[in-house]
Amino acid sequence: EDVTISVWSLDRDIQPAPNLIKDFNKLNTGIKVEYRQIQFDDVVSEAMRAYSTGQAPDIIAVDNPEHALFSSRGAFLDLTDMIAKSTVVKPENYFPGPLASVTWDGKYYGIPKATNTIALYYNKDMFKAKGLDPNKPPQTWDELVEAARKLTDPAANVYGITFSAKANEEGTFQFLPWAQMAGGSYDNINAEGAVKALDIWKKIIDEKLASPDTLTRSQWDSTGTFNSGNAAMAISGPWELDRMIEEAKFDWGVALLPVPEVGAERSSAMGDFNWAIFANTEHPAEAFKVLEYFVSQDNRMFKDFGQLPARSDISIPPTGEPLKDAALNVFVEQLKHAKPRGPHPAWPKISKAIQDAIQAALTGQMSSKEALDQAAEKIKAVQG
Amino acid sequence: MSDHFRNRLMFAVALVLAAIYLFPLYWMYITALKTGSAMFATPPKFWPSEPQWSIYSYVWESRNMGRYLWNSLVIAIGAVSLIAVLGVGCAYVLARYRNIWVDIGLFLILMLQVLPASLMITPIFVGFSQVGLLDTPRFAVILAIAAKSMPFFVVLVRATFMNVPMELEEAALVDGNSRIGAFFNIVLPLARNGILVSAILIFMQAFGEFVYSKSMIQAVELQPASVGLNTFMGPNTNEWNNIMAYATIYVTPILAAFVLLQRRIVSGLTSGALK
Amino acid sequence: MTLQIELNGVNKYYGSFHALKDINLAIEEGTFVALVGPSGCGKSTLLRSLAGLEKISTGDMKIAGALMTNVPPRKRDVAMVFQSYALYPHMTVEENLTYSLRIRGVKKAEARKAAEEVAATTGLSHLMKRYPRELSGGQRQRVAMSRAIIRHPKAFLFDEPLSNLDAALRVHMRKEIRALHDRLRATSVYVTHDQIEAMTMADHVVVMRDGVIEQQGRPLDLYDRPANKFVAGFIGSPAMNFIPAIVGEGGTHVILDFGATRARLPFTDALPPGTAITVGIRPEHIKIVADGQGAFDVPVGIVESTGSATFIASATQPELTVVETGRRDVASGEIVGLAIEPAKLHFFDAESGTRIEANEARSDAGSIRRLHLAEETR
Amino acid sequence: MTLQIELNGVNKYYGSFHALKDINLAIEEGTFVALVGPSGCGKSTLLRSLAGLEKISTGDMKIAGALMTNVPPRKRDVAMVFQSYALYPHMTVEENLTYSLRIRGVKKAEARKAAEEVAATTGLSHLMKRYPRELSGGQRQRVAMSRAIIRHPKAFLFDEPLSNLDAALRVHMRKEIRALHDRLRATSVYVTHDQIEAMTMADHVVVMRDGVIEQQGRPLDLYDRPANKFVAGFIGSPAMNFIPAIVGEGGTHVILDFGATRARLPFTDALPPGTAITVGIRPEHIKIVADGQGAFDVPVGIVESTGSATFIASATQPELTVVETGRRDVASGEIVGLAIEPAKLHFFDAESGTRIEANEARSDAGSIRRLHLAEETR
Amino acid sequence: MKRILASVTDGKGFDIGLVVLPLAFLFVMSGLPLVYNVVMSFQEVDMFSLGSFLRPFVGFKNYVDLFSQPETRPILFNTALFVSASIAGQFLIGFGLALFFWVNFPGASWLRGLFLVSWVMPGLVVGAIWNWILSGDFGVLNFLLRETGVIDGNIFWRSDPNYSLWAVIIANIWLGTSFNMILLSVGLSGIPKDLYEAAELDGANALQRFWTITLPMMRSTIGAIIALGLIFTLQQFDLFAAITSGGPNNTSNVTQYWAWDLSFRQYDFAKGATISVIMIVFVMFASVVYVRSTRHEVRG
Ligand SMILES: Nc1ncnc2c1ncn2[C@@H]1O[C@H](COP(=O)(O)OP(=O)(O)OP(=O)(O)O)[C@@H](O)[C@H]1O
Ligand SMILES: Nc1ncnc2c1ncn2[C@@H]1O[C@H](COP(=O)(O)OP(=O)(O)OP(=O)(O)O)[C@@H](O)[C@H]1O
Ligand SMILES: [Mg+2]
Ligand SMILES: [Mg+2]
Repeated sequence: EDVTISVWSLDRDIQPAPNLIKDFNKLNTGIKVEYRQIQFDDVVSEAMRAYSTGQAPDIIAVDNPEHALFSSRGAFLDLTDMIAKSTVVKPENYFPGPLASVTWDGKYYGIPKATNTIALYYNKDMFKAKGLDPNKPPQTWDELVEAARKLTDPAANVYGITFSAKANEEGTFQFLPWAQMAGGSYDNINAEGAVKALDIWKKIIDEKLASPDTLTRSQWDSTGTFNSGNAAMAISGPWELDRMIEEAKFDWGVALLPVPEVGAERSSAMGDFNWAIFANTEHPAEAFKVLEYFVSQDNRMFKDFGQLPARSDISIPPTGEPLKDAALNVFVEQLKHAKPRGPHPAWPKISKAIQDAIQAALTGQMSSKEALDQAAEKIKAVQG
Repeated sequence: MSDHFRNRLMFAVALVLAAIYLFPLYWMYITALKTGSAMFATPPKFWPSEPQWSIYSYVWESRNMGRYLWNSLVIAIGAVSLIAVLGVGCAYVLARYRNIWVDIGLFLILMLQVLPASLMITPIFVGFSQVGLLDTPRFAVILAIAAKSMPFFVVLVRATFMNVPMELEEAALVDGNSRIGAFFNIVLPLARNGILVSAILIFMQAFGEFVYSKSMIQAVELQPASVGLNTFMGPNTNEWNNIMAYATIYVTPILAAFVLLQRRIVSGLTSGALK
Repeated sequence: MTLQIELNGVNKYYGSFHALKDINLAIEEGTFVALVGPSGCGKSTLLRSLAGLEKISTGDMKIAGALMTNVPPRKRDVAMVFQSYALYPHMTVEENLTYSLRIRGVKKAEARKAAEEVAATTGLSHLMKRYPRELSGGQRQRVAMSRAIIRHPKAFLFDEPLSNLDAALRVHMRKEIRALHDRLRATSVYVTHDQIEAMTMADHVVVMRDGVIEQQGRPLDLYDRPANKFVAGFIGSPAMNFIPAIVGEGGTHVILDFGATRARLPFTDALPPGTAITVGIRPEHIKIVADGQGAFDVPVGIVESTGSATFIASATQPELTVVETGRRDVASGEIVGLAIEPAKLHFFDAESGTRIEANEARSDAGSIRRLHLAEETR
Repeated sequence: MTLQIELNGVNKYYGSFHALKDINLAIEEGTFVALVGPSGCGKSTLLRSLAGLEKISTGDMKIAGALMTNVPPRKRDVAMVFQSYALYPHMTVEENLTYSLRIRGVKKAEARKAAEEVAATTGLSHLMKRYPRELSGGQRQRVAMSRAIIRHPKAFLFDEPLSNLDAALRVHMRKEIRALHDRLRATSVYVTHDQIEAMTMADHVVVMRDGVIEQQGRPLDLYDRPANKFVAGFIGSPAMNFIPAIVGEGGTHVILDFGATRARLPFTDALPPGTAITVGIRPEHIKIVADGQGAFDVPVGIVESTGSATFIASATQPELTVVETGRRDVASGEIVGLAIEPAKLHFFDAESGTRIEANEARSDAGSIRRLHLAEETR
Repeated sequence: MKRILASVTDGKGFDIGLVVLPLAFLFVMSGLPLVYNVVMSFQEVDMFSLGSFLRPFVGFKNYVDLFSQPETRPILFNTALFVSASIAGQFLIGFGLALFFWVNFPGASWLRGLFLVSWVMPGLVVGAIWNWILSGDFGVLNFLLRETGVIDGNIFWRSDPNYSLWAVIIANIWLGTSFNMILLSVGLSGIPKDLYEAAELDGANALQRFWTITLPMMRSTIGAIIALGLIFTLQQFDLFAAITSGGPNNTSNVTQYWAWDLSFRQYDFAKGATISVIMIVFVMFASVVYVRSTRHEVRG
């Protein structure tokens, strides 16, 4: 009798999980894996509901900032010992950011599934047209603002830059790297540098270097305006590459996120999901075996599914698409500086405090300082 | 001004109004045909420069839409039937009497639908899982939708029953019918406008129901189209053109079907009944 | 014969409005009962209670000996014509007619045949496929009527079934209804405002006022011996003339009070002299005669002719109405004599309005002494 | 006087049904017109067209000289009593009554006073706070009536406004309506099935059949000289008796055809002998006399008495109806003589039914030769 | 037994059965979850204790916490504005359209049916489309307003704190208009024609007829529609999620979106439930108003 392991993730047919599971089931290891796709928006609530009624799956993929929510409460299985014994899963192979997101209290509660980050896309044609050097994208915040000013052309419906300051996780995702580069962090969000970062954002919005709709637009939609030629630069992640290759009718490039000043510490956001095993699984060993299989297939991650493995030991093979390869190089470089959000079990509330601050400042209802002070206070309250 | 001219004029105005109101529908149609980024272009394009006709077959096949639509249909028909069976009688009684119990009944019925589905799903999920209803997930969803939409149905259908003269029912009773018979033969046909339209509205709602379905139906083979639609939404990607194509495929036939059905809203159903 | 319908102390309240007051009624099987009374007196309410559509507040009602309190309408096997028709608007005339039959499982062909027969007698044959909204008022009423008479129920309840029909049709329908009643030996209760209908169709007339039964009995009995002024005035058209009067000295004559003038009518009954009474004279029992030839003289007021009859009103206070057959050539203002058949006089108590029974020994016909107007003063 | 209402070649179709056929009508200002005809003949349709509620299909209609084709109902300033009442169910009686006044901006107190006045004449005073659903049929009809007469419009349109009222109330209302009409000098069109109403209230009677105007004129003219058999039968109640007959040799007598038997009536007009005609005799123009004393003898059929009158039908084919005032003691089966006033006879073409004008030189009254039934054969 | 059976086919039993059955169903399916939410608002809810009622009782702590948050008051105000403006807009436009299509011109019934479209389009799609329509730069609304010369510069409907709530209201009015229109059409069709005829003869012009006949005769329909419209509007959060996410800076946040955000974004189920209780109170008030208004309905 086969052991049945159930796996929930948001991956759909052309993405890793269902395919890997299919391959795994073909191996006939005595473990049968069942797969359920869940919606991105509902991963956590579905998981919690299932967990509290005893219907949780054995394995689940959760977004990295929410990992701590489960691990801190013992809902995920502590994998430290199994990883120690494993010949497949080796913590040292992973980028530090992703690895940190599965760690809680010094123990591993999951395995990074994939990763991503954000960088600066820019429209080389527009750079040229405005007399900027297309091979020297802005390096610092000031240069970025300066470039944006030059590139902004209301008559042609062009904004200098586009990004997302939306009142949801995306806003935090985009802002946090800026704060971190300037010495801030989620538990020190009102650091001087963070205030400065927010001021820069505000300047960009106030001067209409970016669309005011930045406040309510997702990264995907924002980057859409870059693709359609209505923005000259965009801050976004590698998930855009395929669409951009297909739809952007101009020459573009990707640069590392500009830093506050030359030589400052780099930082970036870190996205994507981690694998975890629910603590109340009846077959922890078998579940781990499944995870080991997934990890063993990490090298197919990019080639077959276009996702970046969270591992530094796997190089990204060239795709034959020069623009894409160049961009990927930048992203891999950027990944080295990617930091997880948290980890903290109350991350959503922390994130909410940050979003509120961003929006309060950008709409001019508070100064950046006041807004971030207030956020810091809220975060402190959440941290207890 | 002749009737003919007036009719022409009214029709023209109606067309303009409809055009304004249907603009979002139009936008759905053409967005489906646009490339992913063209929809963000400033100024907006009212006709795509390179219509992507192939998108429909792509969406249909890639998502196995037939199955999704079938499930939606099963759920919607189930929910409408259940609601109609339970709700019509309830509405009828609430319209027939005028006393404190009716007030209480109406009040309860309104109150029982106050919470959004997103807040109801947790307790319902917990409850259903305990009694094992989740093993028949589509049925569970039908039950949940019925509970959610029945108050809507009851309140509206009650309003229609108010228009049916009591004397007609009495005449049927004297003619030898039972209450049940009179209800089916006389009252129901005369209230059909309201029932039909309410049922259409419920059907459409149930057809697109999303919150319950996505939580309770875990097997893809049983999921309805609304859940399928969301598979185009990723963590950082929203395939808008596919979403719109998908929505086009499922909205258009339903809309067409109900445009036909609601034409039966004829006025003066009871005219000529009474002196 | 068995008592078919029996009402004991029936009361009906609409909220605080007392619509039926202590109704006692016993109707034998096969009787044709006419229910008459002024508008709003409770006729329809009584009919609806009989049908089981209105719950009576107190009292009890038996049909064929069985208490009806909890018997639903359909088990009472009565057919009713609603005053408001209550046609099924979503059914054609034919469907309206056959509805009750179809419910009873009568076969389609049979039901259609029955409908055609009824429609032929009510003149609806060419309208069978119409919907009620496409009919004229009278046609609707005929559908309502036909819907009731297509059945063979234990009892018929008719609520003004002919009020919107023309005279010829009404005569025809009257005959049909009565014939149907006789054929089925069903008990019928028939509400009408038409005197002729009530008098000619019914075996038994019930007169109601304000929720109370004022009198009941055979039609001509009501006409000849109304129990009170109300019934006297209600039965017969044009209505009976009432004149306030006082019993004269010796109690053998009455003095009619026309306000400014008085008139004297001999009267052989022994009533206490000085009693205030009301004298009733039906219009058809007064004859216009030459000035000075009648019991007394009056000036003529309004004269109206319907062709077949002439209504002559006196210019007195109270007004007296006289009906003469055919055309009568009197002019307004003319002074005419009124001949009154003394045997046809009615006497009522001036206060209560109840009938004062004139004994058989009335003064002989023709012996009324001729009086001049204003001859006598009080 | 001006022509107030003028209809020229008006036609109305309901789909393919031809409801009004080439109606020509001219009504002078201030006239009270009674519109009569069998159920379904188009009376309501005509009224509704006058009110502007029904669009006429062809022809034109003028009110006060102005073409009404595109004038909406509310600009016509007419008040109408609907056959179906059309009370506002969401308004109390008082609100129903004052509605038209309030619409015109009449002050509240004033409107209420007007309502109270009207309600007093129609006996609705105690029902002012009720809703229509809480009224009896007759009360509803009175509300409908009151709602129309509270206004002072240019024209009144009444569609059977009294059909559900009792006799006394009807007489009262008749007077009120006529008085109102006279006071306002408004033009009134009044649909009724009641002969008495039509004959006594109207200045002008219009008789319709199947969408066609059969005859119009002063009430008694219609009674005395009906243009055809239809009008003759329709005006007067009970209806005129019709007997098929043939003009006898010499054209000076007619032979009545009772199927099995014949009867002979002398007739001085010079009509072509052998002409097939129909003889009409009104019931009130026949007198029952002793066997052998009348124009001819007949066996008695059904005898009905309303108290004030007795209807006696002969057991012949066709049946002859006789009305006698008061009670008449004849038994069914008895053989009686019928005395017929020859001056009151009507003659109609057997085929077309149109009136055959009897010239002045009719046979003198009383000279009708007595015949034994079956005395003559064809 | 026979009595009971008879009462079921002919008497009160029939009526009671018809009401009790669905009410029982509703109570189990909706009443219990309602109670669950109310109970939860007095408890400390751990995301992993969703499955049981036995959770630490904290009294009014959730309420106190909630009302001490600075955004609470503006959000409540936004909710009131959102609800009243949406209902007013939906109802007025819906009624206008219903009246328009009531005039029976050829094609009226077809075109009227097309208005059902807002009811059948999936929330996700509606949100996205309005998101584009209302977009500041490439939005069609701005485009049209600009082309017709109504505005000079773009209005950033979604992102300008002065407009953000109105952006959602506009979309929501569009969404709810069809519901109002189609049901009002049904209500209109139920009014007997002869009432209008009588009123017209009584001298009432179109406007007067509308006020004195149409409106009062449609009382039960209007009451039902507004009561339901209120509840729908109070449940509307797809549009918020799609168009503004409650932003910028909560200027377009409303209780229902906030409750959802708290429950499913911040996993603070107790607070979410607490807000829902506030909404329940609000709806309770509205329900009482509705039920009271049914007293004046006209029964045909
Ligand atoms: N909507 C309609 N469709 C078809 N036929 C109709 C319609 N309305 C009325 N009719 C027909 O038109 C004719 C005239 O109707 P109308 O109501 O004018 O009759 P009426 O003279 O008022 O009769 P009544 O005395 O019975 O009220 C009737 O035969 C009726 O059946
Ligand atoms: N629902 C009600 N609420 C209050 N009073 C009512 C109600 N229904 C009827 N009535 C009153 O009861 C009385 C009797 O009504 P009913 O209908 O029996 O009269 P009716 O004798 O049939 O009169 P009509 O000849 O006018 O039809 C009337 O005065 C009426 O106003
Ligand atoms: Mg009545
Ligand atoms: Mg009519």
